[in-house]
Amino acid sequence: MSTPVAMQPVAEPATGRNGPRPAKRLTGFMPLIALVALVAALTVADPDFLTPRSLTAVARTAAPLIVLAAGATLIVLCGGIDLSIAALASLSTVLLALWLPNLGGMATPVVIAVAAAIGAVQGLAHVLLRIPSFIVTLGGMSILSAVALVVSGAGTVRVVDDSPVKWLELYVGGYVPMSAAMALLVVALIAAVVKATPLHSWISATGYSESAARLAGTPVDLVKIGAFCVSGACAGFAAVMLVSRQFSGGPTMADNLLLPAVAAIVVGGTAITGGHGSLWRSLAGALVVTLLRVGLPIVGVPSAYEQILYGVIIVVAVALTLDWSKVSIIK
Amino acid sequence: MRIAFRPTAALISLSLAAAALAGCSEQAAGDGDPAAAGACKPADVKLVGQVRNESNPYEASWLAGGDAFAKSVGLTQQRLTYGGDSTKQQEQISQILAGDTKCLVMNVLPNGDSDTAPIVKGADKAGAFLVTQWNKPADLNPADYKTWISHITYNGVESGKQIGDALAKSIGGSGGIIALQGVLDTAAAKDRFAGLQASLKENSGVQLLDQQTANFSRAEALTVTKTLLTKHGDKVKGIWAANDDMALGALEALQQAGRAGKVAVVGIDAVPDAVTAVQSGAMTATVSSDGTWQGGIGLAIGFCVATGKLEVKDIAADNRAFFAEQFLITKDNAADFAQPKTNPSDFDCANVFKRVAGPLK
Amino acid sequence: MSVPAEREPTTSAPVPALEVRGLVKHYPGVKALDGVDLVVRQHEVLGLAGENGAGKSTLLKALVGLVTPDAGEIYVRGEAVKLRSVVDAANHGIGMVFQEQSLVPNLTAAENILLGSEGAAVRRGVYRWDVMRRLAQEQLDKIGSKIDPLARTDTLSFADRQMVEIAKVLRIEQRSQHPPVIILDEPTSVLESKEIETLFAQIRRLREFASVVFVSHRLDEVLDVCDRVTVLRSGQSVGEVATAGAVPRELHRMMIGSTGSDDHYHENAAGPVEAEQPRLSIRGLSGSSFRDIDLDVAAGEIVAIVGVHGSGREDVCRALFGIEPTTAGEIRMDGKKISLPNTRAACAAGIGYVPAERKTEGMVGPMSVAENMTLTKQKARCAGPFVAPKKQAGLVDRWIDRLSIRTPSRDTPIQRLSGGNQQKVVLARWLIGGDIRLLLLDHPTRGLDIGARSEVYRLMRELAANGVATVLLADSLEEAIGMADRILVMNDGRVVTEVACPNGGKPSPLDLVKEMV
Amino acid sequence: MTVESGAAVPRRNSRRGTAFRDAGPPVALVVIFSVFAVLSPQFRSIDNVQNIVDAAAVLAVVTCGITFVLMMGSIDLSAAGVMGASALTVSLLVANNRNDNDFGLVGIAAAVVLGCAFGCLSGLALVLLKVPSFMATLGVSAIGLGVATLMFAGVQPNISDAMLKSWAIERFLGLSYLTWIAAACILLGWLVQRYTRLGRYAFAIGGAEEVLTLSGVKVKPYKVAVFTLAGAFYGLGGVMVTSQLGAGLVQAGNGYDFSAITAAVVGGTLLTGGRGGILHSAVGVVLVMVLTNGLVQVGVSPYWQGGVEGLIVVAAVAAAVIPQRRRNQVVK
Repeated sequence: MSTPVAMQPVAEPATGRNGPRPAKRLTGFMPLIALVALVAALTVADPDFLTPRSLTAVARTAAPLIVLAAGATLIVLCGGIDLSIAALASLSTVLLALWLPNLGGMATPVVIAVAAAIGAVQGLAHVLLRIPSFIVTLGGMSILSAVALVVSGAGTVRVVDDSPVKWLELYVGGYVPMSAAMALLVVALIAAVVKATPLHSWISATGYSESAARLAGTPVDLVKIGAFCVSGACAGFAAVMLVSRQFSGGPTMADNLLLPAVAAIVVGGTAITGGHGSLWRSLAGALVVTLLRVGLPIVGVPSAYEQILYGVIIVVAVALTLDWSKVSIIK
Repeated sequence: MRIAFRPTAALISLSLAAAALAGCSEQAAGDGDPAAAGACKPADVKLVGQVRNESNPYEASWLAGGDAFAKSVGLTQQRLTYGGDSTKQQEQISQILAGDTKCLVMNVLPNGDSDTAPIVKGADKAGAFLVTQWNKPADLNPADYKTWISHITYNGVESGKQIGDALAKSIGGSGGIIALQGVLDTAAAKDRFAGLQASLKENSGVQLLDQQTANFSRAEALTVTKTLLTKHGDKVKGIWAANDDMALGALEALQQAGRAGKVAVVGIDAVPDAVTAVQSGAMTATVSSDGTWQGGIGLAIGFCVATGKLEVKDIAADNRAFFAEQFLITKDNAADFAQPKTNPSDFDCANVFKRVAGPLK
Repeated sequence: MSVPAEREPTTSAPVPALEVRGLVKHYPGVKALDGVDLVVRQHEVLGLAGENGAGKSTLLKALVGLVTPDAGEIYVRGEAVKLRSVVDAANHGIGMVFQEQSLVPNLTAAENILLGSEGAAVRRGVYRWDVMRRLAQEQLDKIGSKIDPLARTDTLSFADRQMVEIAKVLRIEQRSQHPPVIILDEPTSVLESKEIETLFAQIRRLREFASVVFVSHRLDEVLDVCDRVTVLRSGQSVGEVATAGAVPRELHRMMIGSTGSDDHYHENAAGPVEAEQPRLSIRGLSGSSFRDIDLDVAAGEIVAIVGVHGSGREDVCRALFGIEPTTAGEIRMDGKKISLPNTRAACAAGIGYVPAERKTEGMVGPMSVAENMTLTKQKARCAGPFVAPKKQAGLVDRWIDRLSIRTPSRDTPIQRLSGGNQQKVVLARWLIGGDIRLLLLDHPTRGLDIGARSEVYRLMRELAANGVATVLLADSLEEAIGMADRILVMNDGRVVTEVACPNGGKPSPLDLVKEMV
Repeated sequence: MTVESGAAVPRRNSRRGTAFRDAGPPVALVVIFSVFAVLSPQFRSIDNVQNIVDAAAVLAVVTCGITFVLMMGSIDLSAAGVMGASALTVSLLVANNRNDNDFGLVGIAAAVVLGCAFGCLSGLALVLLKVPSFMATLGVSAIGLGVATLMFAGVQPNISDAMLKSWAIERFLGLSYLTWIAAACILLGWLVQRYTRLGRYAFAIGGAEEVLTLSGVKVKPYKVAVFTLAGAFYGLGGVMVTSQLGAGLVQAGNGYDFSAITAAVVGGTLLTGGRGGILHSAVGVVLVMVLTNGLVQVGVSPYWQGGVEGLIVVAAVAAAVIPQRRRNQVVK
């Protein structure tokens, strides 16, 4: 049954009070501001940090995380969560490494397609069986890890001839790492497609109020399955980037990217309850998270303090970037 | 979504155009030439030690060893930890390599076999001096690279076999044992288990009742051991663990099951607690691997090459990838290993290869 | 408006239980309250009437401390007070039953009644269930309710929950030595007529030991239960009427400022189109809560279904939109058999649905008017697979204009609009495609004021005239009788009778009620 | 079909659904237990049942804590960090090989208090900084791990405190002291949930937070209190792990965050809040432990174990959800 809602805090005209335009704009740019502030802080700590080479390395490093977060952002916007992206990316690295010798250049699209299909299956399970996405993807995470272990024989699969994926390691115009450019392209492409088509309102409606969306005839189920499918494809593409970087595939290779990816989404200011947010925000969030993961130890913060700082900064960053006027109740 | 559609489209076309027009290059602009060996003043050398985390005794002693060496040459070691996260390790390495790499010396513990190749290729491209330890795929050889000076590891097959034999001996040559495997996706885990299998072949009286992974973790070993103990009951005479942490977890499980002292336990790594346990007889055997030495020696080799006291081309092929000396520690010799004995002279450029037990097979 | 310098005694009668003087509240761009005066005497039931947007809800919120007025004074029993929170208001003996129920569904009735003022039922943070049960029972006894205090709230019927609400509000007696002031905000909007009678009996009992402010959009109810009525318009009090002898028309005139026709019982402008086959035809439709439903609706016809809670009429309606599964029967649109596995199929068949729960099911609050309006019909706003922003804007503006939806712009979040305007956006959603054939209206006027209602009624008429078939689950029997060409009465999951409802031959509500129970 | 007077149809559904939901996990537990019992004779031995219950102790305590948070509709990922910090704290305060401390019970209490402090920190970040609990607790977890690493300082603290060690070893009625502690925690948790304002309000916050506000209840202190309570349970969990392992490990809480959420959810607590409870979670914990243990006992390959577990968890939830499916149900 529907919970009787006494009053939606957001429904009050009173929210207009804290909504003068400049402040609104500011919240919109908060993720970017947080990013710049972090770069500035790291530069103060270690002036060497602010060199083109160093920043280029950050961009290259962040690429897989950006792609992972971009896909999962769609699911979060729909009000769900995807905990299986990292495990799926790990499995995809194994598959890619196994198939590269036979399929060559075709291996990349095939792996992305397979990952998309696996994502879609999870979406189907979520939609048809009515299991919360948290549970479906938690289960999916274990299952995909197991499959990756079995397929790879619990070992690393080396890529001897990495020429089909080597293009990702090139530099565009000598400065921009191809992987970063591709990550940007993926974000831009998905964002543009979503923005230009009815998908934008469908996704937001699903995230804000699934039942209202359904009763308006929005294809809620298809949108969700689609989101899972894209998320899977993104995991597959992130896996391609990882393989091109690691020259191998491993059953646990990307597992540790799960929480950073979710953190990237939330730090970007996308509401974890769904509806409000965007892929661009996740892009900024992924860069912030990468800077924290890589930047802190590089500028010489000891490991124990690094973790403490990471925890503190990430909480503060979310506090700054979340647009509270769009989210009624913080759980 | 705040960013309008038009700028998005513009951005896409721009990046596409950039890709098409500017062409692509193999390297980021500004990548330096590989440093010429021996060009560095000792004070200019930058020492980096990278391990998984500071929260286990073995790796903590590694970093401490690195610090001690750095201090001995008047430098400091940059301590990096990546929390057992392969991607984070790569990210740190590429960030380090994006800085000044001219006199960079890295002593790295790759998270898994798969992580070694990108580290090596990155360091090679940037001209940083690199020593790796433990994990490396068999077909990747330092001899093929200019600045990857050496790869150091312990002979996992041999240690697995040694403790397997010791275990067989202590249970009187016959009876059931259970095996606790490490993280399945690592060479160390696989080699050590292969060693156990070799040992089982020779000791036909010993029967492997069950094998499960406990991921090198003390806590997981505790639960798995408890379950296996109830599954196999009194048939379990011995427990073979792929590292000491798991062996210590198994010891706790035995104590909780009221079977402490009745089941023999062996492990690998010689962490202080395990050595104490061997000394007191709670554990049967372990195999030494010396974290303090490993932390120092990698930097020492790199430092010697960077400062020109050692030429890469002069290093014997056998020393480019080698097994380090290791010892089976039993109750008899445990007292000798109670304190790690790292001699500063081990790190003299003339002595850095003193502990080579043999080339990597 | 300036605060009166000095409070003069109004009458020689006892001090009013509650008095409001010159209350002002600004929101950006809106003056919600523009100097409202209000007097609630002791032991009286005061009606508060006004169109949506007249400032009723802001006034009520100010009275319970949810809104801080910019200027003006509130006097409780002659004493000026500042109300900063609900607790503050409760301490002064003012409590409110909110329009949408404010009960925690997963707690027991007793806990809900005592929520926030557990008193002796909680000692040092520890519950004493027996005391709690006793205290709650006392409250329920006061209003003569037979609910088990330890029943979970979400297992109670709506009317019972309303009783729990009133019992809860009465708890404020514990905080104040004086008779409390109880505010009932639209308490009848979702009740069936029998339940309303019970509620009115309660209100009359309440008067014995409390003052009541009763807010309803149903003027006949206001006149029925209240002693006096205060009318608000554009944030000001425009009049006060003693109910004895007053007629709805008079109140209505005060509310909208001129003589409006209060009756929504428009004559049907065009009779149903006599086509060869009905627009909608269902035969033997069965589902979990209804059986063997036969129903024909011709193009241009409005068919109302009436029935009490649990009669299954909502589910029939939802089944026609593909939300409720059916187990047997067939549905034909214009003679063609269709199946409705989901809402998409229903939309594709030209069926539209306006749900009863507007806030949670009808609209997506944080999204803009334009997005809410165009959520369904893509062809109308797209060029190929892409949204054509100009096309969409033009389309939306046209419909905002056509339905005279009052909104600052098409990009305003719909939750900022008043209820009537929200409902019009929801209706517009189905109209913009121009291909609507059957409209299912589930309580389309719930919570709307008279002005907004009559606009909805006019719209329904207009659509019918254009050949749209309509199934109406009306808010009241009067509404059903007034609007429908035919009325189906449902009871216990079956259609028990069908009553023709032509102009000039309208049945009386009593005839229908007989069949419903 | 009889119509219950005055009840609207969806409500009837949910009433039927409640019964199904409450019955689902215990039924699943019985089924899974029976299947393993048939497949493996060792599994059904008394020893093994003891072993399962013993192994469930720590997870049960952690799940107790997380259940209160889930009941509010929040989520808590801080267990790993808080347990690590508390494990190090207790191992450095009771008799150990690193220093001369020997505070015994006081040391244990200090570790639990530290857990409270971390929980409080999560709660404050939630209500003051308005950071969603997912991120707030993730951050606190990182802080906890950092603090633990600081205290670890390179040398493993081994405990020699006889009492703490005996918790894992000594038995009463065939079960270890730790198991009895866990049972006491479940009882305590149940009492808190049933008989205290804190517990009932946590439940109510998950049901309809805004109603509490309208009723004049200040919700924020209760939210902080719930996180603090959860922190206390994690702190105790860290102590218990230390007792089991005989040493303070930074990784003491590894994996407990997701396992506890899984256990709670499998037991029937909804992530959206307002449903479930301690007893549900207790069933969930046993179910998860039966599964883990059973898979080893019947000899499923270690590679597949995680996968089978994941599959069964999804299946268990699906089975519990199917009876109450509705077409317009919102599933997040």
